[in-house]
Amino acid sequence: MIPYYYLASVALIVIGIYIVIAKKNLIKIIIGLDMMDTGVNLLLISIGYVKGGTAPIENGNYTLYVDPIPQALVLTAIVIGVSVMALALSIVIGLYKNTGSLELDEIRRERK
Amino acid sequence: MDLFTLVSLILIIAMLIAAVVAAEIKDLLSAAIAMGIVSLIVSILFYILQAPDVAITEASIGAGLSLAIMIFAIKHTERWEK
Amino acid sequence: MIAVHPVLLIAIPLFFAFLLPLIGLFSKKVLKYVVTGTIALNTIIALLVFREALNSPIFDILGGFKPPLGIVLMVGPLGGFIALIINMAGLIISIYGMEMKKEPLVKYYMLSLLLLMGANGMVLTGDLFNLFVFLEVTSIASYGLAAYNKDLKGFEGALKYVILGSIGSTFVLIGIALIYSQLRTLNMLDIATRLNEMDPYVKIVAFTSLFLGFGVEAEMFPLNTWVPETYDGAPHSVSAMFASMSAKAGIFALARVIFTIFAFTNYLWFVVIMGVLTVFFGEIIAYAQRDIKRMLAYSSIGQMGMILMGLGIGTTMAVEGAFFQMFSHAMAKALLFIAAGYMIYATQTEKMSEMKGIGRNPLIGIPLLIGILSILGMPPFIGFYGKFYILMGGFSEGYYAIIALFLAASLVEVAYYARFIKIAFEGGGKRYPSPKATVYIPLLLFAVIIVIFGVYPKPIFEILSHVTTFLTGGV
Amino acid sequence: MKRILGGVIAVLIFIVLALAFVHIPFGNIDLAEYHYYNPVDNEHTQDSVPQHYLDEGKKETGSTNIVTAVVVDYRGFDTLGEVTVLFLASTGVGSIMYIFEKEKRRKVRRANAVVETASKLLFGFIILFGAYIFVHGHLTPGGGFPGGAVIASSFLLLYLAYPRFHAEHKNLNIAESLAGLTFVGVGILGLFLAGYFLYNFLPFGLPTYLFSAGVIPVIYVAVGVKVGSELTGIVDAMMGVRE
Repeated sequence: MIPYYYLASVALIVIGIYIVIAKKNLIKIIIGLDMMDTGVNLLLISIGYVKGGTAPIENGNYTLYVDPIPQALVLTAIVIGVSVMALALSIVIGLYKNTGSLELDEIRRERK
Repeated sequence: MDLFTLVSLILIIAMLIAAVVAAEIKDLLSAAIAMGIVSLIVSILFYILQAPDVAITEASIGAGLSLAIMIFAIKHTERWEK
Repeated sequence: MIAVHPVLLIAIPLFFAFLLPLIGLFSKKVLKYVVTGTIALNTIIALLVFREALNSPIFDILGGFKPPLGIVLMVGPLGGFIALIINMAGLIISIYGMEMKKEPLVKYYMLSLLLLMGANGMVLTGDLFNLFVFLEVTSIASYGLAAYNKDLKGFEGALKYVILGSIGSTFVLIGIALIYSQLRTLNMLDIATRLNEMDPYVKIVAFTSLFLGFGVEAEMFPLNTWVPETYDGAPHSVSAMFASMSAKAGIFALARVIFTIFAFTNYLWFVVIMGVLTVFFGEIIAYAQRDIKRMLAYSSIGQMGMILMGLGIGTTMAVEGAFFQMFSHAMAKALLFIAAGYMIYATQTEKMSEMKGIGRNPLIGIPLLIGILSILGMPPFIGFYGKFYILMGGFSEGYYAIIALFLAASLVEVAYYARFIKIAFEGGGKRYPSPKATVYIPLLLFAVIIVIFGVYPKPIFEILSHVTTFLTGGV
Repeated sequence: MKRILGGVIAVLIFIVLALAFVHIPFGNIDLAEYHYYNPVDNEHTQDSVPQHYLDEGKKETGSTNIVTAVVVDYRGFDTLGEVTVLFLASTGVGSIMYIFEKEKRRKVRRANAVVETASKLLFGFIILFGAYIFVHGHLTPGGGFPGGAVIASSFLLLYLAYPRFHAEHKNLNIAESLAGLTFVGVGILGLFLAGYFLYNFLPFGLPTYLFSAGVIPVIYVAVGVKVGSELTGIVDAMMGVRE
């Protein structure tokens, strides 16, 4: 059986991909990108989980810890995700100011 | 079924429902807020998975600030998807 | 002890990029000289690093922890060579970039320095996650630069790039997660040695994810729809940077994934097929283009496909050809984009049909001709060796059908460039303003490099003799 | 049409990834059983990377929080790249929003007196809280990134409470430049003093004390200031769009 955490994070990634491919609204597409990022982050953290382990902060009482590396990677990935999102949103605002629309097909028509 | 599994399953189901809402709803503001809820639930899941550092970061950056930025962007553009 | 630390190639641009806003507060005029000076310094360091890497691979340990505990930069002869190409192209393009007038200038210079830094990092790093971070640095700098013109075309191209780039980086991260979950390490050489501990199915999925992810930056077939619009909408100097810096870093990262990490030999046909599709797609659509920058962008896709094919064929000869092609494409495409920038400025249009007689001015015409002939693979220029070696490698492996497609695509390439040459050197055009020094100096420099190494390619072949170790999983 | 295509691709990717994750255990892992190979000395060890961090991290970096030790010390170079990514994002947003800023300011309704006073009072406390988070990054959960985000949120509060509020771009730029220079400077100093970029050259001190873990607190303060000013810059650029 596949653990449900993996299934949940893969489902988040896949919903994100679906949004990006199927939707035509730019803000929706960016929501989809953000969802993909969140899904991958959850995936990484679930990979690092150790049953019965505690957070990797050494206070002396525990001996079993979860894997610290995925947590470090996810810290990086979260910040990268928010950076990409901010930049993408500002590009969307720029497009809107130029065309007055958020729909991909209307923007394409505008250019011709 | 122990407490860990129960709580995780409930949260995961809530998260997936919020994700589907974010995908399908026509009101972009609601979609953005649903995305914020997904991030918030994910940050609780991080906490359950013993990653407090990441949970704090996801809650403040992923759920808080990125939602704020998204709302500004919606305010400067349009609220409804066609 | 190492005499020159490769990490300086990353630290110096970063330091000056952080310093630029402070300098910008005092004087905006010195900014361009600071940037060009920084890249010149970087090129010198790249040269020193490259000379050292020729003797033996350099491992630059960061933070004082032995890999795989800490991050390590590993520079082999080929990595040093590509880093040198990137810095050299960056230096010459930065001379052209001095012409940039559009505000906010400080941000333009910061973004272009950081694009250089990201490309350097992608080439030098020896850690898989670090490669992802530098991929993001490069691509986010590219998104900002692609939208720099702030018109409809620029925004549209940049948005397309953002969407595909984010999907690509998600796939890279999935691949890293899969590898990490089975090996609990992120160092490339560590992964390579312990690859057989992985489940075969997981291995293939991880490889595919990484391949698709880096394929976005390397302009591979189904993921390259961003290329024409982004190149078209970006400022001219930025298009030159994309073609010669970030695309080269992307394809080198791809080569690292294929050879250093996975050392696959039985899945390489997949790479060849993707490569040949890319070539075909690029060249055929390029023929139909009427705008010069779009044509160059599609032609760039075609060239990247050729490099990918060379990597996929996987014999020593073909991979040598692929690396040669990286060099020649970086030089010639940057030249052509800069020339295109001047031509668009002089004729006030992007339509090729209205550029009659633009090449009659020798300062533009001669470099333009050299660049085009090199792209087409004519003998005395560097483009010849790359194409020839890829072809020979394909023959020795028996990929006859693919070679036929490759030749057909090359013929199409000849056709559309010949059409352009005919227009450009036709008589009876208007009089055009003559180019400024910031335009013709970079053009001449690129042209000189193309001719010198075309006539005397021996040093390059000496460098490329290290391909054999690269193919067997060395640095 | 696009919906069907999207659905098909999504289901395909789901199946491929789900089949891959059948092979990966969840939770039942022994971190000590993955033995790494050291490519520089060319030796196969009996050590495992995550287990090494957990066992030796406190000794080798002086940080009680192992995640911080990994983020700032073992993989500090990634963090430098990450800070650069955020810097790039704020630069890019500023460069794109540049043309929209000069248009005239939008008229906003004033918030009421309660909100104004309360946010003025809270502002200092939120900044203090953010500073607490990043100063104690090596002892407790948290660190430069959440701390910086908290500081940015205090500015966000001011933006929402006072329609005329405007963070000075110059000061933000100076803050983020200086913080970035500190980070790179610490790295280069390590290169000169010990031969390794980003080497932890300060004394570690006693673990669990505030002044411990060498350069980790220095770097985390720089990261906190930088993240705070950059996120504020992004918020400012996004708010600054006038209609």
